[in-house]
Amino acid sequence: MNDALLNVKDLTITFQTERGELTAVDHLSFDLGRKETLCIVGESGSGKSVTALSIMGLLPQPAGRVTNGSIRFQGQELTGLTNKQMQGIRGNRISMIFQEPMTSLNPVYTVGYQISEVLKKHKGMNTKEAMRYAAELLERVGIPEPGKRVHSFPHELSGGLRQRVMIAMALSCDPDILIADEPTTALDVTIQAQILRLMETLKQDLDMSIIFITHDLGVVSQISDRTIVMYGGMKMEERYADGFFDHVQHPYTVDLLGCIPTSSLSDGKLMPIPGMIPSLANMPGGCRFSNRCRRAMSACHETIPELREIEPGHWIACHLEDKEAVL
Amino acid sequence: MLRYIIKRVLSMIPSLILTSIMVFLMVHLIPGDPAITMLGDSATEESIEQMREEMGLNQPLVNQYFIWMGKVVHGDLGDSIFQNKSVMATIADRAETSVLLGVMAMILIVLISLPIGIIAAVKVNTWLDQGISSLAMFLASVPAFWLGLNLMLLFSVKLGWLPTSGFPSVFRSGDWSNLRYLILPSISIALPNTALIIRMTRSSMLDVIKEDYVRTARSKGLTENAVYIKHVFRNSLIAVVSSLGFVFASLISGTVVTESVFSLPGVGQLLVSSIMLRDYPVIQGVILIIALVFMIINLLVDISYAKIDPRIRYTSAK
Amino acid sequence: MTASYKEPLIQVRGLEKVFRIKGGMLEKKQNLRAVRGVSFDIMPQETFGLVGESGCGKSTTGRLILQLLRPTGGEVLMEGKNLASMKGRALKEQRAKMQMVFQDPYASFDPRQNIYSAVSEPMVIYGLAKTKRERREKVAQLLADVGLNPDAMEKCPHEFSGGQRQRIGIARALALHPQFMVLDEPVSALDVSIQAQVINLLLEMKSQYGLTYLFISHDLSVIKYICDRVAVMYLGEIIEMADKETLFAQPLHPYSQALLAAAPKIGEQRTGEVLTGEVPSPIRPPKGCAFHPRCPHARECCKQVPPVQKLPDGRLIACWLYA
Amino acid sequence: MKKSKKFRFLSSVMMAVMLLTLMASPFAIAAEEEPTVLRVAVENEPNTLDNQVVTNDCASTIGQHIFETLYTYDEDYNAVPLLAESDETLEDGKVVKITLRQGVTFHNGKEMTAEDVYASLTRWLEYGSRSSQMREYIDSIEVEDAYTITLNFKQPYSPWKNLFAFINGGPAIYPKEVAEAATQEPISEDQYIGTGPYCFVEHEQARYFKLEKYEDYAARDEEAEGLSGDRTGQMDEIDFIPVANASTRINGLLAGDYDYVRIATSDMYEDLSANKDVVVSINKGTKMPLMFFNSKAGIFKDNYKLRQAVLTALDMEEIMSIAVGPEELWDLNGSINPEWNMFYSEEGIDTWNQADPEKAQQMAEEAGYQGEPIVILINNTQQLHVDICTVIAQQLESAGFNVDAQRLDAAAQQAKRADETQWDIHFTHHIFSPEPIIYNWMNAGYAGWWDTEEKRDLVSKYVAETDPEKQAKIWSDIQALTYEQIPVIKTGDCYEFDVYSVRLTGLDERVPLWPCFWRVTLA
Amino acid sequence: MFNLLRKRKVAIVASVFLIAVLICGIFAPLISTFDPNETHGKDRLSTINSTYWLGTDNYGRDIFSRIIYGTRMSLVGSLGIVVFAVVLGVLLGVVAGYLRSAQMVIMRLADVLMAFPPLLLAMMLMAIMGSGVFNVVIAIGAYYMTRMIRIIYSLTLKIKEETYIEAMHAQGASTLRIILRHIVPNLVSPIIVQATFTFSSALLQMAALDFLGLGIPPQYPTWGNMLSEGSRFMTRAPWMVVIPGLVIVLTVLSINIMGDLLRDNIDPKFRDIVKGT
Repeated sequence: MNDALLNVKDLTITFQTERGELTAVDHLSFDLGRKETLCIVGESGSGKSVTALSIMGLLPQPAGRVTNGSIRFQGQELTGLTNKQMQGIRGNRISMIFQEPMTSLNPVYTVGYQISEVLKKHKGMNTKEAMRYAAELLERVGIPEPGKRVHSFPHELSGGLRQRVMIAMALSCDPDILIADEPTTALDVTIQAQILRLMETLKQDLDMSIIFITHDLGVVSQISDRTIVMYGGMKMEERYADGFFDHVQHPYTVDLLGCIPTSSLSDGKLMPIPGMIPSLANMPGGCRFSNRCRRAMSACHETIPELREIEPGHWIACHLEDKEAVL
Repeated sequence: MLRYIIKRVLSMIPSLILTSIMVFLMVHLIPGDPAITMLGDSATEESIEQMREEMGLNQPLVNQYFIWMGKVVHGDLGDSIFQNKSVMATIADRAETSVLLGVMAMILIVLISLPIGIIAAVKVNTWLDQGISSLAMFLASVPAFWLGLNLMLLFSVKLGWLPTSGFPSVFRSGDWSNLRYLILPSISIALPNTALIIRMTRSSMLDVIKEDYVRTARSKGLTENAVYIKHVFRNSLIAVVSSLGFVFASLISGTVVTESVFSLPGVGQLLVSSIMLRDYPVIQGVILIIALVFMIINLLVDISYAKIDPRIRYTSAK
Repeated sequence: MTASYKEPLIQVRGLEKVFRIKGGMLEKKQNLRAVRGVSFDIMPQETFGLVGESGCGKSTTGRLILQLLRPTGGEVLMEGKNLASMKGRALKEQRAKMQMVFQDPYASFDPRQNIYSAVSEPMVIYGLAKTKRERREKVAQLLADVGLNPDAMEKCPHEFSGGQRQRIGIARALALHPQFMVLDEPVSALDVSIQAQVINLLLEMKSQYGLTYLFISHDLSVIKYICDRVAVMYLGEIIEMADKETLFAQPLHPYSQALLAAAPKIGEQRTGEVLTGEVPSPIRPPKGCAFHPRCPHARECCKQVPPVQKLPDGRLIACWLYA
Repeated sequence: MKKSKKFRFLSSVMMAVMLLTLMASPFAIAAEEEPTVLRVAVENEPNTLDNQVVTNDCASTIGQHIFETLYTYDEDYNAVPLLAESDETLEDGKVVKITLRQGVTFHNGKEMTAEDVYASLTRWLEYGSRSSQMREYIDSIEVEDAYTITLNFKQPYSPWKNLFAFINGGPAIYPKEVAEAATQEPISEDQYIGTGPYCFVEHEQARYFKLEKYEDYAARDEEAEGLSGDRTGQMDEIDFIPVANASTRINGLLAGDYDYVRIATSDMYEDLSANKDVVVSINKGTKMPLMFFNSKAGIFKDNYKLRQAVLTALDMEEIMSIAVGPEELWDLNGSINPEWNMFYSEEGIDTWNQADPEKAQQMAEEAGYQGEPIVILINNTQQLHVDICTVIAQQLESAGFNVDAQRLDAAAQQAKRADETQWDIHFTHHIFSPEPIIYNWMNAGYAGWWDTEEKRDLVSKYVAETDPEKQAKIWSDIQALTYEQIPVIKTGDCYEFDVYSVRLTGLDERVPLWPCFWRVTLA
Repeated sequence: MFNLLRKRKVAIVASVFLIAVLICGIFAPLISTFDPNETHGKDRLSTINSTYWLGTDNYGRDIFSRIIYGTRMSLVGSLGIVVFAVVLGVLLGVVAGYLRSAQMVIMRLADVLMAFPPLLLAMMLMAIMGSGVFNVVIAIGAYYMTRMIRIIYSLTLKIKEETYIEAMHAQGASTLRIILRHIVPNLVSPIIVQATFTFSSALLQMAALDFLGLGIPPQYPTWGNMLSEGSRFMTRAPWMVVIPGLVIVLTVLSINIMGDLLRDNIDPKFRDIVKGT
């Protein structure tokens, strides 16, 4: 997809710590097309959030650095830009919402003011115009009595309403890409359903694509057009959404599905994945999942498996050849 | 808001009563009394005894306390033994100096320490940050009299820009240029106290920088300046304001050394001289006023919290 | 495991808890009624599930049973004895029989203590093991039970991952060989692959030591996997209570239905309509059925308090639809 | 990262404030007909100028410009008439008739008459600081006529003239209505009505005492010299400004804020004498640091040998050189009065300044001293006392004495001093007094309570003697007795010094006890 | 601890300096060249020379020995103040934090004491009991005790809400046991940080009191006494005030640097409370 909105090639991100340089993301590549929802799924420490932050150029300074690879957005290379130039893009062309609605809004300013900040910066509106447009945005994300709510403070709103404010803020400049880093993880199930429904409708109405980061496979099946599974900072598997859960090949994805209880009465005993989530400091050699993989072979411990396209639109990084061996 | 203020003011009363008892006891425990200091070195024992009788110092302490408190309750702090005017008047004469000195020092403290504190936080763990912190700590440990005398030597004696000492009243003479008398004293008070505020600003900003909403602010594409001032500094204001309140309160009574070096007619100097003279009503009056001012400043600081941080004004039902 | 006909281990009758919270600087004190009359029984060796969204009072209920919070109304009977009226020594004796595992693995341990003293402290408090050697053996045994290497005793909490700490929490809870354990969202803070390990461990411990669980969670699939009977709570009240099979096969209360519908299922793309609105404030709960403002089937009568009925299939429900 | 907007804005405000105040200062426009003002920085702020009942030096410095006494002192400190015209002694000293000058007016315009003098003397005798001795000898005072007054003594009392000339704690003359109303408490500021060359205008606490020239001052016609003669004021106004810190006073003089500075610290002497913009003027009156021994209780009671042991141990040269410093500011002088004074005597001063710790230790043992702690009370507001006592403590320790030096503030020291069980030695100083009989240790009621048979009859002989030569002889016997019974030990004579701007003229070469500014003009 | 030091080089210098000061304090008699109180009249106010390494003061006493001995009294004084403030502060702070009933009284007392400037307290105590180390410790200690009470009070409130405290309740631990074994040990690191800052400002307050003649009696050489004596000879013998002033500044600077280092590494939860004021 050469007309891709965003293509990331061999992205490697490292962190400077007392225990030396740790690699959080290792040669990650993916593309993002127009009006597409790409889901990046993985457990904690898999590097999914770090990837999102690197796209926005918000890696924690001075520790985090993109050591190689490129992030091209509409043909423009982002990794080389200065902070000043990135500020022109953040909130304007690419915007982001975060996991903790409780702490993501500044407690001392009204929600209206915090939205108007983006409008004043990128759209050059004056305060009155910005506040009026902010109220419209609040209405568009489904907040009741937007005229009144625009003047209320974050602590006066529930978690769900605050996440809607974050979405309104992110959409204020009609961005091309919305990065959502586990936006519903901290919310109750019913509120999560409302927010997911809202994001789907917004994606239809606006010409916008979404990078949705989550650890919940249920959410993936709800909204994803294409899904990437990450583990230990590397891409394990990537596939389009249609029939995703019946056709996954990679042992990690399969085992992951095996240890998640579902709410249907029929599923059998849980099959947990042995061992612990690898920390960045002591990552196993070769395939990152080799030390916990039921079907690990000697090759898995030595070399990092190449990414192979086993069927159009479906890649996996695993040494296992034929399909049967996997199931 | 009014209900809260009334509640706080009512809660001040027990504290003030406790302070008055402590002060009264301590003052009367000090050896020597106004009769001695009034009649001086060569006075004979009987004349001193006679004077004590006249001053009513021989009555039991408890009676003296209730006589004094009786008047205080009606707002009359009694009369100074040595200056034949009321304690309130003596304090009023001196309050002008201390308040003006305090305000000028605070202005300097705020102008110097807030920007430097912000820079130290923004450039944390760089040589600039450590330089600023060490300089701040250095200023905090310079003895006040040494700073005062050296400033006086340089600016008054050698350069002759500013007067060395004394402070003619500004309100009475209406001549605002008299403030020049307070420039050197306020600098020598301000510098040691800037250290406290610089450190406070730096550490509270460092805490706020790690908050999620700062990352949100950056993700909105705001410039680093806007993020630091509008979002980070604005949120660390509470800690800064509380320490500013604390410093201002300590200024009112804590500037004795500087007042003695620049011979300023301040409250601190009045306190020291009335202790030397054992002018009981003045000592008790000054300490009560200092305690009252201290509590009022604390109240003002707390009220300002509501303005600074809406969460404190009222919590939502959630 | 259907309920055996023995005496219920825990009986909760009309449990209430009201917190007097101070509003902001300006508001006067207000009453937050976190638990508004909750009643249920827990049979021996049963895993009773309490499910509901945040703010529904499920954690508070768990703490009220253990008397970590003193109830302002109703009573809690354990083996027939009312815990609410117990004091001092008697309460302490009773505490040995009921323990708790907490949600946040990082906060449930004193950062200053190593694992040995953390797990052995209950023994010291109740004087179970006299000598140090005896205590070390018991701790080693407990750590092995929960699948940890015994020489982890010397380490401090910060040297362990979330999953390992939750295992240590379970070991600590088992130290006094309790009969009953309250598990307050024990796996919510863990990653999926680790979650499964801990769930299986809990099930093993239950069978090995014949424990009775009160399992509190907001995650319906975990509740479905681990519990025998389930109660759904909304704004401090139980609105529906039934065996796992009957409830998950066919939830009747509109809120239970909405809850089940809202949870995203792996492999399915739900398109049904979504429950609107927010959970109301517990300070001024809506009159009658607390759910009526958001309930699609709400009727005029819903403004009165719905009766609690026992349906033929053994289910309890508080809803006018079935009155 | 460019400077944050907020910082730029704040620093520019700060600069503006500083510039604004700087601009305003140096350009106060001098009006043509500006009254001449003399600014005198004094060392502390007296709480009253009622010289009759207080002995504060500063109260006398300021007070002598407002109030006058019947007599005053010439350059050699002989009593000369001031308000008095003449006096004659009758019935061999038991009756003294004083005639007053006529046409002398108080600041309120009322002419001074014998009535005023009578009321002032009566009030002074009753409550005066230094009148206790004279009160025993005086029988009555009568007003002969409008301008003559008679003193009747029970026995001849010669020191009356010196006492009438010593304003510090002495009989300043107040108007009748003020003196009669006055009790032991000092008179209030609105009653400061005297006959002096300047009248009291205003006292602003901790800021200044303002005095204004008294236009129709009745001056004497003799040539002005020291405190005596014509005291007509030259400057229109004198401001006495209390500045507690010595360095601040000196800095103020150097920076032109003050014209005259009282009492600079000894260590500044060399630098200031080298400075050509200022004149250093040493005080003619000596200042005697004194150790008072407790004669009522404790180890020194009736134990003259032990006191002599203490005297033997002290090395006065080291004490004075350390505590004072520059030679010009102190003399090694065992005699109570300085050399140039008629009461100078060599009696008993051979035992002074022996500086012999071994002998002292041996004498102390003979006197029965077994190392009990000797409590010395020190007033820590007087830096000279602290310095001297530090060296004395060190010297006595090396002579085997066990010293407990207690530093207290003035009031606490004086209170503790009143209780004889609390101390053995208390330290203070005495300024030179032309009339030696009023020195504190001569007064039995003063702490130390020296009251022996020999002393009483020598004193009565002294006061009865009218002939100066004979009186001086009796005084040297008293000095001999002082060195025998040692009520006090003097560590030497030291001199304070004042500093003033070269633009001042009309000041004496040496400061006469309390500086007088009526002859001063500012160039 | 060492990797903390490596991180900030200036901290290494500070700790070396503090160790040197400590050694001088302990082995004062060995290091100092003269008896600190021994006056040499003739060598009065001499500048730095071979016999008197740092010159002499107005009494002719050797400044170098007085600085060394001064270390002892200054450190003892400051330590006394810190111990007084910490012990009472922690005791009252924890009690106020844990028992609702006691909270009102103790915090009210803290407010009242807070209004008493240490200078005034020292003046009164000295006048009542005469000058001595003991009343200096109480005068300044009382002031810092109130600060410590406030900090411990808010820390206790914060720790009380921790989950592991609730776990202790669940295990039937008594209130006393919880306080002694779980609350106080967790207060140790914030106390250490606050103690370092109290130590440095106590040193300064003592110097200020000595300057006003209200501090430790002059027989015991302290940096404060030397500073106040030096103040009278600033023009004539500047080294008399510069040397003790410098020693005080460097010591306070090093202590604060160590304090900052410790505070930046304590548990982040407490950092916003222990601001090191």
